[in-house]
Amino acid sequence: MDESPSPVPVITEVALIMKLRQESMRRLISIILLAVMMLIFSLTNSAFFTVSNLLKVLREASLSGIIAVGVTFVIITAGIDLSTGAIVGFCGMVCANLLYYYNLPWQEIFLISIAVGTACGILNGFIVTKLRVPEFIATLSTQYLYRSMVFVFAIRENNVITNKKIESYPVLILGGSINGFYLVSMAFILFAVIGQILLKSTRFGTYVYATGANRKSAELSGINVDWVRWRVFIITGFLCGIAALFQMGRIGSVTTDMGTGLEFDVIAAVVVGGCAFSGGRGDVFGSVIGAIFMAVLQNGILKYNFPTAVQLIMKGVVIVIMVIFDSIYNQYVQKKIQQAVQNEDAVQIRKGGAEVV
Amino acid sequence: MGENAKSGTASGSFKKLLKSPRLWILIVTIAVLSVLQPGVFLTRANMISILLSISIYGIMVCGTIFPILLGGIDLSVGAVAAAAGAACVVTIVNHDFSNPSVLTGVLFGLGIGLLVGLAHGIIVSTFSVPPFLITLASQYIVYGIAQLLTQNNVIACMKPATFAFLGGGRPFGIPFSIIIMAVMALISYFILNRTVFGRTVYAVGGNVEASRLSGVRSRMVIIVCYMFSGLTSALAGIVLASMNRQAIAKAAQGYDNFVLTALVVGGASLMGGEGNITGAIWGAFLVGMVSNGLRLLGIASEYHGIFKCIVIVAAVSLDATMRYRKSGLQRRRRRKVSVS
Amino acid sequence: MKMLCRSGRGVRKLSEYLLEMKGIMKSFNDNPVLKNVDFDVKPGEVHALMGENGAGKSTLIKILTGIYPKDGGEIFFDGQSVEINNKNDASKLGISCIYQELSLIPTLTVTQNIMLGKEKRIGGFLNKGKMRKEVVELINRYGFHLNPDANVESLTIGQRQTVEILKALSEQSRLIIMDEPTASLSSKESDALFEIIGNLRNNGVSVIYISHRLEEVYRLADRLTVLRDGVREAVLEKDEIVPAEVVRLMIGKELKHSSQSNEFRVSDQPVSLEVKNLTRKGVFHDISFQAHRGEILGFAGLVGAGRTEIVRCIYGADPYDSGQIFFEGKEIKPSIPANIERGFGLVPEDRRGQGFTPLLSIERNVALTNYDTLARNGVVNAGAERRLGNEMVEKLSIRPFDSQIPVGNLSGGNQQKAVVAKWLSRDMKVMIIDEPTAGIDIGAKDEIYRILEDFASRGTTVLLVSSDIQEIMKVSHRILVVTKGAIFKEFSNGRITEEDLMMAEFGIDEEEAEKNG
Amino acid sequence: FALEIKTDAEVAAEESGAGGGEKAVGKDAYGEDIRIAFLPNVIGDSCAFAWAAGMQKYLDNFSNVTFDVYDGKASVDTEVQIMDELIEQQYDAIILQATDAAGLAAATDKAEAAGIPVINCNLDAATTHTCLVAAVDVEAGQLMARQIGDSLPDGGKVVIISATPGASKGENIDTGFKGVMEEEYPDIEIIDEQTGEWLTENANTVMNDFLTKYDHIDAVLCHNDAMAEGAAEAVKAAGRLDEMQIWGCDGESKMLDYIEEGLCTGTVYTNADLQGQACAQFAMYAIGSGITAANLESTPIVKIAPIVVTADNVGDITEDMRW
Ligand SMILES: Nc1ncnc2c1ncn2[C@@H]1O[C@H](COP(=O)(O)OP(=O)(O)OP(=O)(O)O)[C@@H](O)[C@H]1O
Ligand SMILES: Nc1ncnc2c1ncn2[C@@H]1O[C@H](COP(=O)(O)OP(=O)(O)OP(=O)(O)O)[C@@H](O)[C@H]1O
Ligand SMILES: [Mg+2]
Ligand SMILES: [Mg+2]
Repeated sequence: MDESPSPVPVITEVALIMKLRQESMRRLISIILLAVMMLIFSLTNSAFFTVSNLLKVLREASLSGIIAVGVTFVIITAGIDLSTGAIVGFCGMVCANLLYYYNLPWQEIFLISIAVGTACGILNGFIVTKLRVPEFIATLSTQYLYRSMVFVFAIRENNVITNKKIESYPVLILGGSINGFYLVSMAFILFAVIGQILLKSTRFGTYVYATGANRKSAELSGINVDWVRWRVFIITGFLCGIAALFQMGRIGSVTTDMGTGLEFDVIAAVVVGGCAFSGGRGDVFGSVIGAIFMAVLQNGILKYNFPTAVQLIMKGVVIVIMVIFDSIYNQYVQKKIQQAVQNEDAVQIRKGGAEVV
Repeated sequence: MGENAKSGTASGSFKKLLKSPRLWILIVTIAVLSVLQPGVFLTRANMISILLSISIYGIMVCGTIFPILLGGIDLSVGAVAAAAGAACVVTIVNHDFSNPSVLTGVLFGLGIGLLVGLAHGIIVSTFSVPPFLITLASQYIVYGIAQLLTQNNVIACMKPATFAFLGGGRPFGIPFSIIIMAVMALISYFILNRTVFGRTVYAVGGNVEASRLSGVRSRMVIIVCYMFSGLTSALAGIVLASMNRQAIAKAAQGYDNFVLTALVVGGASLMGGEGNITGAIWGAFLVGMVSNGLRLLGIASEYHGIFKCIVIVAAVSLDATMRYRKSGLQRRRRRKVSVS
Repeated sequence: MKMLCRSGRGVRKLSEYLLEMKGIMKSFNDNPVLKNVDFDVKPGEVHALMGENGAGKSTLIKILTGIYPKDGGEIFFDGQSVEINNKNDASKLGISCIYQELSLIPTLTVTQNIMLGKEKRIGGFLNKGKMRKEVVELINRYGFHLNPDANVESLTIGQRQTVEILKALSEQSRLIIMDEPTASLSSKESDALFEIIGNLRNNGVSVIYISHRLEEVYRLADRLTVLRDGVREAVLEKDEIVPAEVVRLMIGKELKHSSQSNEFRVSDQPVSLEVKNLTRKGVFHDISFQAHRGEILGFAGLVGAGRTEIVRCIYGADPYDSGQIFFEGKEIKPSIPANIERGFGLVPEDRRGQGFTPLLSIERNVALTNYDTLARNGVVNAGAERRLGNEMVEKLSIRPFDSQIPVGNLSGGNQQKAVVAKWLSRDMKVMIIDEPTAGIDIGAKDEIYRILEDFASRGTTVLLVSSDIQEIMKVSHRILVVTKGAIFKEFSNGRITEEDLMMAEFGIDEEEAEKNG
Repeated sequence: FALEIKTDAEVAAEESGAGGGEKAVGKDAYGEDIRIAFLPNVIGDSCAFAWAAGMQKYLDNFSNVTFDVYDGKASVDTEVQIMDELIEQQYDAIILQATDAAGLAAATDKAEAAGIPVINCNLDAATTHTCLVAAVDVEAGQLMARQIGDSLPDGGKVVIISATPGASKGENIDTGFKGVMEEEYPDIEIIDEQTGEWLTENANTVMNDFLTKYDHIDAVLCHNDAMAEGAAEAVKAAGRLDEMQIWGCDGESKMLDYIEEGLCTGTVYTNADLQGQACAQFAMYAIGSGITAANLESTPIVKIAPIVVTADNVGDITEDMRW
């Protein structure tokens, strides 16, 4: 920041402090919640807090995490993407098909997966912006479409769908790790960093926030809102293509149900991470925390070997507690800010009054 | 559908109805399918089988529209249906399939729905939390409860006839579940369009603060809406259990998706304040009809998604584009200003 | 700058106008809003655009800045025909605009908002330092109090307005459009703005100035165009701008209300509402007053003095920490539904946020407070509902004359009328009305004053909060001046001058000063 | 510290040191703490319940064994994820019903490489593993084909209400059924096939549409009992029970009720309880002997004989055999 001779009246410092505190506190709170949960798991279960398990948790967070980076953009524009799971399945099945029937080299497979994902994103964006179909219903129907496309490309023997193992080592290696650190986690971190930079430090990122926070205002400010909305879907599609590759590597095959229900994990991660459906709020970092939160929760609960019913109930209860706690905290901060603004106003008015004299 | 024409001045509403793109989409789809399947598609039996196929969703839609109108969402409909069905069947089984236990069972099931709805309503109205997450979490919890109730087994319930009637009875040749759906739709229509409560639901959905300042007890409205959603989901679950003559913990999985599809295709906005029950039933019917048509045409189920996507996108897009055209906000392509 | 010229006409010779709009047509949902409007602006002039609510002023400038497409007509800039298809086209031509409904993004900072659409970048990345520096310079140059790093959602309405103004000024424009820029500014901030406008004019920049405040227009305008019902009614040169004439052109008739001050007095009617030591920590404290039946009690004060909070607590919309409220002799614990039953009503300050439900029709919005009479056993009498809606549309001449139109589609003034209409058919005991005429045309203002007096004459106690000094002096029977969250002074006998009131608002008590001095 | 990328299976093999051909060393099956996990395709249906009950029944003989059941949620992704977790938790044996043969192959390899025997229950994984207590899906398909074929000597029309497309069990039944039909009963025509997604209510809907579309149907083949029950309800409502046979597959007790009531024609019964016991038995055997896939050339297969159950012999399935 530059050192301009404090042109801003001193009083506004209050607001600045409050703002900084709000953002970082909110971040801190979500990290603390995560830490508390991890602490409880560590204390009650010796198998939880080991390097190898934590790396595995990170791996579980990574697949939905990579897509969550894109969906964060979508939700910040006040949209939603329900087709991500189906896109992953579609990309995967196209690749499996080409590997099985044509034995394409891995470079081409990688490119094709990404291209298919991106194309799906383009179609989503087209339906949303050009055909004016609301995001929810648009991506829900393309979910049906892409899932059908999975079957179009499914491998068949004697007219019966028969999923096949993938033999291509370069594809399988994507599910692998370096000294326990999974490649998919590396990709997750990489895309999260790129996503955060894109969101916070580019013009496009600013437009994403503007579009979501107040679409009318964004239009009045000369932002091509539709193009912004289109692009966030393309980003998401692209990331789905990437995610599909890693999932193929991990599963070692592509089945017709690949990615089913993934979209809900992704959205849950993003929303737990602080993005609001009303748009304009949240960031990639939050979504990363959200994805890790969900993975830790899942992993920790599995470690207790409870009956599945108890697992489900625990999972639900933890989310409810977390969400309510978050909301109470937010209301508290909001109140603090209001007070700070009022104080600041009072000072300002006193100042104004003094000048009139 | 038909109701529009009856309300208000006859000729004006009729003209309005004729202008509605929904009617035309319906007519065109029916016409196309009738031509492709002459003598099969447009028959009473087939219409009944379409209605039967959407009846469970249809019952849910009648209640789930309420939280949607508030700008909320209820993702727990499937779980509540499973738990309510399980509760009902378990009660009946535990009472040796006696007739009175059917009533207790149904009330128990409905009670679960109301209770879950109450919890949603209280949490959503007290804390500013995303209903998406809360109802997603309660989806887990309630499915967990369903698993506890059924012990993860399929619990058959072949007796008594009164129970089987709920989902399998056919008074006048019409499946009873269709009748339940119709009654629920009428109740929902009446509440939304004729009662003060319905008016306040739209008002709260459109602007909570303005409604509060106008004296609406918005908290109560929110709670009642979620409870109604729980109630219809539970009812749907009980009907489903009766139809299948069994309770099963994983029943009605993924129904929330179809319910939301029907609502949004029917013109509801997830932002709240917009939507109506005729539209929602229309949406459910359209999707059900397309699936039915595709099956009748013998198109393999794997590929239904392609056609469903096309029909839904076309229907919603047509509606939206026509409104946009009229709004005066549409920009026709013109020469661009060239400024260097 | 090089511009494409209309083929067939060739290059027109440089005209005396910077901007000419010819035969502009526009309709929304098949309702014509602009019917063949001509409008022109000379270089370096301040051109006022006036007209009733819903006359089409905002629509006209949105067409000019490329927000709405036009249905017909032509725009010439610098004598050359131009097509403006989006905000960027307008910016390239050197047109910038302060929109009536503020085009700010609440979750972004002041800096981000001001630089929105014209971000500085190095190699694809935002140059945050440079942008902040520019914004700081801008804030200093115009002498506003703003924190460049604050989120806009944490600013007061007035501060947001200044951000909006800076946003427009940050472009090197040849034409700046201001759509009701002073609607939520304090008088000090307004004065600063007028100075800026003066400087702009001196530098040859043209300004289109839209306002409902006549005195501002007289003070600033070089020329004035009057729109009525989407038609250009007249263009007046500076010396032709005579108040009575402008008003007549705008509304097509003479006004009943002249702007003379009231004679204040304490009413001899029984006390209806009494407030004792009402306190809400950090907002207001020790508020005590009595309000009589049939009295219009004005609450004057500066923006942010706490008036809104006081009346909201009385209404039951917000909690208070201590104190008592008595209604007709009995102490009450305010809650909104109970208060409405007692005959309370509130027209809130934030119209769009709290006043109405935008998606619902006028009829439904109006009916919302009246279901005790419009419904039996919870079932709505649709006929009565419609009749009430139509009656209100007619009574308040809400335009367009159709009670089925969503309130969100109405112009600001008509929206306000719809909010007032909520209470109009009720037997009101205490009517609380907060900034009733912000952004409202003079005809509608007159209408609202008449309604307030109507209420008073029927024995309703009216609590009027207003930041418009002339308005509050003219309408109130008695005035309480609120400063910094406390009642500073009461004017309850005789006439006063604007200066008296203004001094009190700033917290200066002349009588005290005289005694002491 | 070598920065080398390795797949999970390679890492697991390295860590456990279980190279091929090494001498197997078991655990004391009666003394040491032993943990066995069961991961069915999905829990909540009668098969998974019956298997789990059978396993529990057998394992109740051992006081040192804990037995946990997980939910595969009918999703390969979920099953793979849980498999990884089970390996991480070092269970002594995993009993797996593989949602998809190819989909669970890598996960099975990994578990075996980590020295955890994998016993496949009902559905196979497409790789060598410790044991398969096999489904008889292909055979079941063949059996039903013969039953239907023999009852319709003059040919006839068959409709199929199939599993979720791509699901292994459905594919297997299809392979068996269609293969026999094509070869042995050329006069019988499969006129239509739609998915009922395993669900009773969906089968009901699909059957309604078949009834609308076809004036005459001779037989309905459903890929599981739940769907057969749904189809039967539809046929009953249409009053066409006399016209057609309705076949399911599995033999759950509710289906047997339906057969007794004359609503369904028959099913291919498998004693799931016995199947579960066999799985548990093999798990204990593998734990005790230390045998994993590394010691095996190919997967040993155990089959429980399928029985065709119709109204004639439904009484033979006694109460203790019902699940
Ligand atoms: N987006 C829109 N959709 C539909 N109708 C609109 C829209 N915008 C404006 N209108 C209608 O156009 C008319 C003119 O509105 P406009 O906002 O231009 O009025 P105005 O002169 O600026 O009034 P005010 O002084 O209240 O701001 C109004 O009747 C309004 O209802
Ligand atoms: N929208 C807002 N957001 C944050 N603070 C606000 C907002 N509106 C008012 N405040 C603060 O609340 C306090 C009381 O404001 P209030 O609105 O009651 O004052 P007022 O005298 O009615 O002024 P106004 O004329 O602006 O309504 C002030 O300190 C003000 O800064
Ligand atoms: Mg305007
Ligand atoms: Mg105020």
